[in-house]
Amino acid sequence: MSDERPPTRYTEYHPRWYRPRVSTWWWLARWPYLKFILREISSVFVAWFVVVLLLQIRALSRGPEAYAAFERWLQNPLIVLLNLITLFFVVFHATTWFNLAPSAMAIRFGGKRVPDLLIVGTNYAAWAAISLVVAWFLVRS
Amino acid sequence: MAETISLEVLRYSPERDAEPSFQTYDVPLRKDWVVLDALNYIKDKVDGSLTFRWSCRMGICGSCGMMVNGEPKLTCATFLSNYANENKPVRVQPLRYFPVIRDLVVEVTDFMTKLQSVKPWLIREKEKPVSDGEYLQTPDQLDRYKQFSMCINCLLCYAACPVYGLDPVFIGPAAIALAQRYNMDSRDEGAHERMDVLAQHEGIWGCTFVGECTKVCPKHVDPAGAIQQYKLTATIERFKTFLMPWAAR
Amino acid sequence: MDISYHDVLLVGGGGAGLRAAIAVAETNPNLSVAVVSKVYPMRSHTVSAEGGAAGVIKSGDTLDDHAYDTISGGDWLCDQDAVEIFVKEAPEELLRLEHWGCPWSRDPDGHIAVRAFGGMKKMRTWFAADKTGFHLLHTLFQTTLKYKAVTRYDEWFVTKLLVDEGRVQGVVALQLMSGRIQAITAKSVILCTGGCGRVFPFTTNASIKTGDGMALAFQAGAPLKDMEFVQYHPTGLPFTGILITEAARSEGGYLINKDGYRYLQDYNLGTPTDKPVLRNMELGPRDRLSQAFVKEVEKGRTTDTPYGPVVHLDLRHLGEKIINSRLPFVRELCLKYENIDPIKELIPVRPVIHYMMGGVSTDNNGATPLTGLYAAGEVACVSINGANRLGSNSLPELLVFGARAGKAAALAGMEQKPPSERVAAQALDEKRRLEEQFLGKTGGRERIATIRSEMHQAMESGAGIYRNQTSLQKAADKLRELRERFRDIRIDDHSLTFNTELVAALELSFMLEVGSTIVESALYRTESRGAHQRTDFAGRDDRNFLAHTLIFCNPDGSARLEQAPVVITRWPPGERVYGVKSEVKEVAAR
Amino acid sequence: MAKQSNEPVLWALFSAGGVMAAFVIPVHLFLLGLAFPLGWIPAPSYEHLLALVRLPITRLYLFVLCFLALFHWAHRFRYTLYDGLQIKHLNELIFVCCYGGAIFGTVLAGYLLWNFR
Ligand SMILES: Cc1cc2nc3c(=O)[nH]c(=O)nc-3n(C[C@H](O)[C@H](O)[C@H](O)COP(=O)(O)OP(=O)(O)OC[C@H]3O[C@@H](n4cnc5c(N)ncnc54)[C@H](O)[C@@H]3O)c2cc1C
Ligand code: SF4
Ligand code: F3S
Ligand code: FES
Repeated sequence: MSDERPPTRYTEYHPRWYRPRVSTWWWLARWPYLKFILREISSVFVAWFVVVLLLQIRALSRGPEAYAAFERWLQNPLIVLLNLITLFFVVFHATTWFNLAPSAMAIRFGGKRVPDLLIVGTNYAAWAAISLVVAWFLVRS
Repeated sequence: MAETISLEVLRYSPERDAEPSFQTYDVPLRKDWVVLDALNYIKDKVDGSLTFRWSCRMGICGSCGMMVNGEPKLTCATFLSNYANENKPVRVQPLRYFPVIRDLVVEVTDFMTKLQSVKPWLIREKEKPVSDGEYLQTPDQLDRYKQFSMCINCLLCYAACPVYGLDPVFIGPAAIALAQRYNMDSRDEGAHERMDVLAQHEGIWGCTFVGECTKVCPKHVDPAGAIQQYKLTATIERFKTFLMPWAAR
Repeated sequence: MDISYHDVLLVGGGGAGLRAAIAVAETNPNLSVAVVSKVYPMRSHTVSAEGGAAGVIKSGDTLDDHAYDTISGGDWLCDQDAVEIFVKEAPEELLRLEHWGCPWSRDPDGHIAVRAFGGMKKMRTWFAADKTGFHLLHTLFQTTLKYKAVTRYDEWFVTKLLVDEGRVQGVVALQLMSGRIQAITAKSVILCTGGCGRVFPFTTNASIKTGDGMALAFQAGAPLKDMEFVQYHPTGLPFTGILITEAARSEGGYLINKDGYRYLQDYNLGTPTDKPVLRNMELGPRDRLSQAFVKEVEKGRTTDTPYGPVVHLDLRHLGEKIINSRLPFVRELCLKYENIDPIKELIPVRPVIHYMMGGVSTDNNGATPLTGLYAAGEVACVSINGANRLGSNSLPELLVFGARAGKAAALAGMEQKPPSERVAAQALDEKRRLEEQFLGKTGGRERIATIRSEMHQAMESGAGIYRNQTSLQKAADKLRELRERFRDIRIDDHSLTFNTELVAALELSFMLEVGSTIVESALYRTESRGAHQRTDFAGRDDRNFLAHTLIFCNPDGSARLEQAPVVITRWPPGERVYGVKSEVKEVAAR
Repeated sequence: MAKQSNEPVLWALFSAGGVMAAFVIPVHLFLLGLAFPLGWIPAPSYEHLLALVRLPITRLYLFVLCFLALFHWAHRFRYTLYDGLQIKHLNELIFVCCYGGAIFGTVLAGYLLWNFR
């Protein structure tokens, strides 16, 4: 079949339809939608984390005083609060990401689809392990 | 259980109304009644002009999809008694995001055109004559696409997908899942042809993995999964043609 | 008035219609094919078939075996030449469907898997899990999407066949979305409108199965054949008509009346045992079980529900484990569509109408005696089903004869001249009739639903599982009265947009017509054969009734009945081992 | 052949960033943003950190983390703006701001880490 085939022909005549408009606030209408938008918003906090990280690196490269100032800045209650929220969002990101993994990637083994729970479980286990490794490097002083 | 239950049904007649409005009906509440039975009761006994689609009443023809209390549902598989204790009328509306023709009937030719655009049929480079028997396919191979072949085209997933609502050019969950149903079929050789349609912004890239399509699907098709998996395939293909331009078609 | 022109026009987008459309397109790609359907094609009733489709493919099975099973199952009322064509072409058609992508269930080595089925002595039923009809219909529908020649008229309701100079020239149809009424003309018209289960109150059939095509053909002058043969299934859910498979009984379910008594023991069906025994009690043949139900109603031992009398299927003693592992689909259907949990509750069941053996009389190419008119699928009677259809023969039938009718119409279509002028005038008349009788009609006192339910009543009590002269005559009179009252129906809905009330009214008029032909044919056949059981004429009477019943519509609207010979080739009529053997196989299937 | 869109590349970066962000950012953030400043866990000394970051492998890791996380943000945020605010008509502007931002951040990270003494 060729590509330029016309779509199925329909009669042109039709009555007036009612076309509801989607509200700008559609994502407030249902909890799953709100959850979705929150999940997407988590990316902003991911970006914020990068900002903090870059500030840390800059402070490190500028010497101990600069770094001490950076550490004080981190103790600013507003920043702490912001980071608390950020933590909530990045954890939210991580859990939604792992929970959706089986759907996004149908892994097959020996002809059968690997059960969702196993994939999710593996992800969480890896998350724990990686977190420990990172912490081990950082906490050792 | 109360004797009756109220239904708040959206009414719209293009000839009469500028805007839709709700009409409330009281119907008997029976344990084995689904929302569709209530609508039929109204049509038969109270108001013959109430308009909706239905046919099989066993969840397979896909024609009775509506919004029940804001959720896309097959009305032949949604019991009234589930709503009996909420002390407010059950709200029945036409499927969201589609133009309304009348009352609970929505316009779906848009989907029909999209379905056709993804070439949901088996594409072979060379047909084998029927006299040579079947194309072999093991149960495992069948299993790879079976889930995606269960779609009854009820369009609940479209009514759940905000991306479709915001941007109706989006090909949408069911059509992409059906394309994927053929792509994953061991007998099919048309994946490249379909890629042209699917690997576009209106195709898979428009989807932001809201995931509601999968949650409302009454047949467990998992269109969200189909789309994500296809994104991966399309990406791999893209890198292949980038790294090995000579291997491109 | 608008008129559109096509070469071949299909009324109906179910399995038969779509298969025929492809056949036309493949026979001659230059022809323009129109598929007119009152619902989107993939909503057609073929979608709900579960069990499977019979076709000889495995070694050890032969075409003759399939033919014999079909013929004996049909109580020797099948045309044997048609059956031979059918069994030969069924496997080819099923394979073709495989080549189009149908997800047939497979053996581990990748070959098609088959299962056993009621009335079939060998395993030859192809299946796609428990959703065979669904997969078959969607495969066909999606395949038609690739043919340029096919124009679809989705959600157009055909109200009349246009006949001029003794030839069918097209149809008048109503577009639901816009209310537009127009003529769609064609050189040949193929009716694929499915059955008429909705003439009866309790049926597995979807709401769209209202016998439209049968009535259309009948009114246009084509005869209907063997209309008295209507198939019952003994265990359907009363309200929804959802089918509960035999498997529920073969796993050990009991049928009990309102006293909790396993009543089948009173009807020569053996003695109750705890474990299921083949050919005993609940595993007796379908017709005997249905008949026993009627007797129980007469004795007043059934339970009354808002939907009429029922008996109960008791699975509770099987326990959760067996039910979940062996009968998951039964449980799912009960839970999802009836709000009943068979683990804890009794399932109300009763015999329900399942299938129409009779239909528009056709030859082996789907051609009716009326030039230019063809029919295929459940609407047609070729006939391969005789007095009783075997499970899983209907799906292959609609493929085989859909394809044949499509091909024949495509070849015939090339030779004929375009429709005459008078056709347009006729179409205009029909448009006026619809406007006057329905859309513009005010006043009127009869509710559609009332007439419909009185019709149901009349059909069930007059032409149900058992019939006799008195009951049938009463039904006939009632139907006559209802047709009179139908003229005075009240229409609430005068809108042009998606007027489903108009559709319901038209469907009701078709059903009243078809109902009458069923009753008249049943009156005419004074014997008992297959699904047609007369209490006043028990027993088969081959001397007078080894023949098809044809019913014609006289110009004044009355009916005329005739007999037509049954084609016997190689299998002379024999004793039908009724039910016993078939049930044995069926049990083995699950 | 369809026009070769960039979407697969952007999506691949988004996904890789998503994986990276999911696995490592929570622990980083917990330690850096909460546990250390609030003294729940003794913060590492300046010297320890300096030594750690001086390792080329650490710097590579940090660079990849910033790069992917930023592209993850850019892609997701772009679509959030499309859908959440229905401002698809500003398509080009959003596109430039999001990915431009990510590129800027990545270059900045590269500059800082490359010149780290
Ligand atoms: C629950 C159930 C299970 C079954 N299981 C099996 C099984 O396992 N195996 C088997 O072989 N058979 C089975 N059958 C029987 C089989 O499914 C049907 O006989 C068959 O599907 C009929 O197909 P069809 O194409 O003739 O008609 P349908 O599929 O009913 O299609 C009719 C078409 O005609 C159109 N139409 C009707 N009237 C009009 C009009 N006035 N204007 C325009 N269009 C119109 C409709 O829109 C529809 O498209 C089963 C039946 C039921 C009810
Ligand atoms: S994917 Fe599911 S929800 Fe969407 S149309 Fe198909 S069956 Fe319905
Ligand atoms: S809801 Fe919509 S955005 Fe994608 S995952 Fe489903 S199609
Ligand atoms: S009526 Fe067929 S799916 Fe509900």
